[in-house]
Amino acid sequence: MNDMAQDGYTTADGRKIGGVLMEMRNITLRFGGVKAITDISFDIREGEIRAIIGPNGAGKSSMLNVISGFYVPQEGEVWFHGQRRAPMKPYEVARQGIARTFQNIALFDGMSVLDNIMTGRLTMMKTGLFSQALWWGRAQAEETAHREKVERIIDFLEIQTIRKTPVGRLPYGLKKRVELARALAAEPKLLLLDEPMAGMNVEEKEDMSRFILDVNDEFGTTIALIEHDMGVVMDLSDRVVVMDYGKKIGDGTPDQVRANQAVIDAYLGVAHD
Amino acid sequence: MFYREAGDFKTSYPDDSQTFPIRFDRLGYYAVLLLGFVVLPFVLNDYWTNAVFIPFLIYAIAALGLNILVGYCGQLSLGTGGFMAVGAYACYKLTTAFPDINIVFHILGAGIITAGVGLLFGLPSLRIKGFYLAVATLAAQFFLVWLFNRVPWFYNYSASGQISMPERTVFGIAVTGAQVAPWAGYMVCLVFVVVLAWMARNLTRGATGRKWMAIRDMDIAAEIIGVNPLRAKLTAFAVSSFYVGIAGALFFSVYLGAVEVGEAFGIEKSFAVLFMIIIGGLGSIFGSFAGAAFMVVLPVLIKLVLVDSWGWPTDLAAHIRLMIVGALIIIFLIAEPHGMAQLWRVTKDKLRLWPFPH
Amino acid sequence: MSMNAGGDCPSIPALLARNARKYPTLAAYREKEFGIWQSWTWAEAEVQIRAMAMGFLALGMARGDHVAVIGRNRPALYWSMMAAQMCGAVPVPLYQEATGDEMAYVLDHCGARFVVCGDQEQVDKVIEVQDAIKHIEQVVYLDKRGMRKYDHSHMNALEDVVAEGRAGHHRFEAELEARINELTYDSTCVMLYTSGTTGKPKGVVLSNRNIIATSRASSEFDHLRAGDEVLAYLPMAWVGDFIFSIGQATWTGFCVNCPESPETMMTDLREIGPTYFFAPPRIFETMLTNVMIRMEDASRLKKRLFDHYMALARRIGPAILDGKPVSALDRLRYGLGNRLIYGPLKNTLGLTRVRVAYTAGEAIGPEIFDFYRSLGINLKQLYGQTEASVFITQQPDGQVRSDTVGVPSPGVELRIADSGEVYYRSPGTFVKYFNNPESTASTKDAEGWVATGDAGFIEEDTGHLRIIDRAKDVGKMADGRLFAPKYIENKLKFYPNILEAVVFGAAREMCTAFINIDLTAVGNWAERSNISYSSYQELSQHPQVIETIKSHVEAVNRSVAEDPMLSGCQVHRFLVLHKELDADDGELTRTRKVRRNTIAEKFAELIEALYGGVASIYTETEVTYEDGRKGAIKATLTITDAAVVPGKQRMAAE
Amino acid sequence: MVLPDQVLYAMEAALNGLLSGVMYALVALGFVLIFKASGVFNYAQGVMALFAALTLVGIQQGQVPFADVINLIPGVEVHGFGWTVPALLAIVLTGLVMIGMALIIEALILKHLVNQPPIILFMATIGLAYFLEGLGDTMWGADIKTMDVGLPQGMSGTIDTVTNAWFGYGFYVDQLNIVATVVAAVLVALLMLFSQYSKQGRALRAVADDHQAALSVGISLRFIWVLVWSIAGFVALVAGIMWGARSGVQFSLSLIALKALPVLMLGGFTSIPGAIVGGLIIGVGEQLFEFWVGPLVGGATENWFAYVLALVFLVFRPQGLFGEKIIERV
Repeated sequence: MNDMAQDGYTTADGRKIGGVLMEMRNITLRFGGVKAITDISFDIREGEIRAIIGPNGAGKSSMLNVISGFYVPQEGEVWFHGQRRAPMKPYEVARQGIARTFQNIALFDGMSVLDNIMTGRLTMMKTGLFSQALWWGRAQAEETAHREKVERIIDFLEIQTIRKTPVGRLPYGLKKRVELARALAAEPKLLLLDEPMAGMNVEEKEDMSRFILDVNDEFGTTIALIEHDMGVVMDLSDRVVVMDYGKKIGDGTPDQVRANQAVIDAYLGVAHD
Repeated sequence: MFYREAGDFKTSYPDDSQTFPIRFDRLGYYAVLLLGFVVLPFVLNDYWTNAVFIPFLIYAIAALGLNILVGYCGQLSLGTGGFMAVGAYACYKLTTAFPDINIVFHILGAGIITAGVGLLFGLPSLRIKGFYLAVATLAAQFFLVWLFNRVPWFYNYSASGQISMPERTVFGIAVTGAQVAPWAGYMVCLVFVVVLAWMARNLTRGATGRKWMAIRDMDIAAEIIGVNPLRAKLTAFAVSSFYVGIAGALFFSVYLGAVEVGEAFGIEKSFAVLFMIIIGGLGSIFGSFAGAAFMVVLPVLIKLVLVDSWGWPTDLAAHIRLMIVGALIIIFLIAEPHGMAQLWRVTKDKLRLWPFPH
Repeated sequence: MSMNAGGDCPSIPALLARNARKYPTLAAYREKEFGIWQSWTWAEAEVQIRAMAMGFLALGMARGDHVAVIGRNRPALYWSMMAAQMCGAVPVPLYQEATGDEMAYVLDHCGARFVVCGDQEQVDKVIEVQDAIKHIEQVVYLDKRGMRKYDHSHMNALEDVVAEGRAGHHRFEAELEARINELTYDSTCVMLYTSGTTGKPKGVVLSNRNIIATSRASSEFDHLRAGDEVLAYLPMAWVGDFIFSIGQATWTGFCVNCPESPETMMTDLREIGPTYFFAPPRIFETMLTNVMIRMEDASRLKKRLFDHYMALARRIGPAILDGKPVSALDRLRYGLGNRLIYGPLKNTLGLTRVRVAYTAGEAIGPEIFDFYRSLGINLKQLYGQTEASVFITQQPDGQVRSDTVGVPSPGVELRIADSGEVYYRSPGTFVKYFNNPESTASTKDAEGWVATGDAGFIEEDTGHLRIIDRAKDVGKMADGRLFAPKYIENKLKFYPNILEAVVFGAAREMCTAFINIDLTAVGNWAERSNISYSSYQELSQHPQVIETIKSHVEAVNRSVAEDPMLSGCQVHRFLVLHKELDADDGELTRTRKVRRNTIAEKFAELIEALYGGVASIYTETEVTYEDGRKGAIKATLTITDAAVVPGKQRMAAE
Repeated sequence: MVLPDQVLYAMEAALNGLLSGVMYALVALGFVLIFKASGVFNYAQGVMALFAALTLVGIQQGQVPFADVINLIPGVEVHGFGWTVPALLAIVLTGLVMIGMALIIEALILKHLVNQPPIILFMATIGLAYFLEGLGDTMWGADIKTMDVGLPQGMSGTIDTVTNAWFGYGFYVDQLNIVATVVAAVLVALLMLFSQYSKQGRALRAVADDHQAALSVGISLRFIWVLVWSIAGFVALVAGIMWGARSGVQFSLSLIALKALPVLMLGGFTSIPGAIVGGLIIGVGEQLFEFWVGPLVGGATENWFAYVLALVFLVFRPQGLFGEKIIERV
């Protein structure tokens, strides 16, 4: 993307995109002998919506797992906030301000929607075990403060009516939304969405797209999402990385990518997408 | 049917997230407290206090503890008996070492010591999961019991190998020892139960509880949203053991008075407490109480019927009792795998909707 | 009427100030938001509103400006109306679901300089018409969601306005005081547009005297007091909501609760459990229908209990409510029923705490009315209109009946013209129609008598007023017999299966009717008797459905035949409409009153068929979908003959 | 060849440990079978052994079942049928009883607990354990019984002479252990053959590998469950005979189940070879530990050694000896 100044660019709809927030440098990931990702580099900039697309099995999920620190690549460097990220545990990554959703929903079925979303703020809850046990002053004040934040998100994603329902009982589409809420609750610097539209009907997809755009618009959250349904992504994202068989075959604005022959071939190669 | 919730609205988050959000429930709760503190001590006779209420209260504490570990954090443990033993012996050692300090502190101390031991045996939980962990906790069970059996220091080199509780007083009233008034023991247990239950509720509804439940429901997701699995599990082990330890201490000091570790804190204890939380309901404070009540009252009832009223020989009655308990447990698991807490929830919802079916 | 209707408080802002002094810590407004009931005491509310007013001053709000307020019931919007009043401006609440051109007309007609919108949706509507209407200078919105991209050169978020006002209060305090003190009984309090069953809406100008006097009288009539709770969920543009949520609220100092959203209204109602409650008949109807539907799948025991005790309640409930003598045994049984059924029922409906409940707007079905009263809910009827600041007649406790609308409210004089039309005169009588002297003249005569446009009569023995129908709708049939369609329609609508009915027959030899089935009730019935249907249209034409409707029609005919005056109005032929009558298609008013003429024109061919004697007719109708798209539905409608009773015929009395 | 005594004693201990390890393996086998096929962690395995032993003895000695209960009826006084049943027949009859029990368990318990979380099933088996324990005592009385099915007892002369010849020190090895070892070995062999070559055996393995798939190809889960529980019952019977013959038929017999658990942890809940190897390791391990460390800490270390060993082992290899590595995915 050297055609773009280091200090960001301005999108078609006039949003200012900042400097580099996260950078992947020559990432290679192997499972045993199998190469899931081969020497991939790209960057994600402050405030942009960045998509990683590709046919099934292109290694998108692996890439997302690398970003979220769940997999540690054998080769390559992950740079976040201008610092090289040492290999660290997933929960440490989360504390750096990276939140994510999962392709096959990973909510806590035993808890209510509200509690699920509250878990998104666990990293910010500081009161000790003892004062929690007594529920005096600090603990309760903290709980209330975070509840207020969470309620704003519940309102934002329009899930007020299911606030106290156990997530186990929710339909798929709503679960996805609750998961997004949980991720947002963490007020992440970088939000990772793993196939946010997977298995949704058209209407649900429209809703979800709207929410993603609103999130980026209202909170200025940087978003990286992976999706194999090209259509949706192209409307949503500012820049797109295209992967196929673990290699990067394209990177640029939706239009640039659409024009990219390699991409076209890859997608023609998998007609069902 | 009895619920009148119209006009019972919340204007603040603390109100909204309180333990009994519905006025009616709140009143019921206060009523029970009143009953327990003011009425029962005067009406209870010694038999019922010793045979039912004191053990119920103590088991309730143990069940709370185990429920925190199993029901909330999803770590199956079969070592409860062993941890209760730790509580008992810690209490014994403390109170014999520092006779002048109030017994209440010894009991708390016993809890803290047990928490430490629990922490230790919790360490493997990071790598070992499910039944493997359950069996691993048996290591604690057997090792600890063996330890207290074999190392005379623990029982102060007493000839019998038993430990027996000397008399200790609270506000000048004897609560342990030979001539203790049952109601005194009852009151001590009651205070502990109420405070501990209240603390358990606070922990489980707050950040800590959410960490535990997150680990229970999906540990990988939990870690990715920023929960440190080891810390979460270890706190669960520690807190749980703290409760179990206190239960053990009370069991020894207030209830039995004298203990031979093998029979008082054998593996049967572990199972008994496990049953309480399964039958009562995993992940439910109320369930812990319901289960404890069930497992305490049931044998007493059976004995009352078979021996006292039908005059069967005691040993036969004992065998039959085993069968009935076993059968009831199975029946219960089949009828309501989610335990009494679930039954309670369902009934309550029905009552709230009355006369409508849904 | 007393000159100092409001004691020493000549205006709403004055009353607000009084409440802030009198009940500083009492809850004045609540709104369900972010999962809890956000609350403001009178003191807090006053501070907020004053800040808002100063913010308006900062935006250059002038005396006499019209401030349009569009949105669902929210405290901040009520405050914006009061803030406008403080500035000497006139609040003009509009129906939020009004379509673009409806809104355009009103905005244009009142010449609003300021528009306060609830959210983005409303703002968009205003922007749509803004190029056409030049005089809109400032748009203020409440909900910031999605507004960031808009051009804010003439647009502000309400909270910013308030902040501005707070910041600049040194500059504006004095000016604001001055403006508030200028307000008198005769300065305008609010302007409300009547949806008007015919023609363009008219702007009814109501003075402080109108509002305060009526609020005071009606509050005293029902002993409303501080500490009462109301749920504000009816359109803010409707005079009733203004009287309840602003007039009576500020007068008595009771608390106004706003639901989280229209969808959650029922839950919120249940949570709040108001002590003073108003609802149009259709709401009570839906509630009852839901109760019955839910009871359908109750266990046999429960159902038996329910039926048993409801029967008991119907027998003695109203008597107990009216304090009439009831045997001790019955009282005991009723008490038991109250524990087992009535109490829980009221609780689930959220009416447990109701001390006074009113219904009005149209006639309510006797059994619906009695159902609620038998539960021990003090449901009463009132008769009123915008021009009267609502209250014309209302039912005093203890003399409540479903077929009258009560005795004249305190301070109201009644007169029945020879034509049968009802006239009134009262302190609530409106000042004028805005920019419309001729209709003002035609409605309100020199002595201040106002024509209600309704025909009715006063019962000699009780002095209660009974309404027959809209005066202009009460017509003559071909043979000169009295034709009162509304009367029949209401009787028909009393059946849960029938949502709407339109009866024709003016200058005809017989009466015929269009029927709208109630999808909830009928659909549920279909489910139970497992009748499958793919669409409203198919269901509406199902033979069994039509058969049921026929039985209802004939029942009505029989009862109508009882009344010699109206026996001519029996329905000979009817058809069940293939679409629901809809305000978006102009068939109903925004308050869901039937637009008879519109319908008559739109469905002319169907009417012809009714009188033409054919057995069925094919038709195509244009409909407007919720997103505003238009489409057509085709259907073949069955036309059914209903048995009529040869009533004791005689010419209508004149 | 002359070795220092300590070594000799150690070897003797090890040998005995080896032999009792086989016993552990035998019980562990019962667990593994059921766990593999039905995912049930059957805590009742030990009690089943006790129950089997009691029944066997009862039948052999012609006891009247539920005598104590019957005797409650005033005027009734039964003690025994007064006959004795030949061991082999008694064993067969007991076998049938165990199969019958498997049927009842499936019909009354398992059938109603399908798709319940494992912990619930586990609890149910503990309930079952209580029930069987009570039932056994009620049927046959709680008094300690001696089991005599004609197994050779006492010190094995051959070993003694042989070892004496080699090391000049005769190892003490109980013949019973040797027999047990042989029997266990045979049993294992049979089970292997059964699961390899019989139709039911293959079905069983299929279910163990993949429930859904197995069901979809029309294998009846219920049949499988009855099958494994019967086999487990049979294994229990054998274990019961051995342990019963060794140390009398009494409640403590049911505790051998607890012995088997660490074996399972070592070997993995789903691995038959694991159960065997694990059994041997633990058998030898605890004997040697007791031999060397026991005296220093007051003995009876076998109560817990096995567990601690397994625990430590698991911390370093969570999937057990033969389990395959667990890969976590999102």
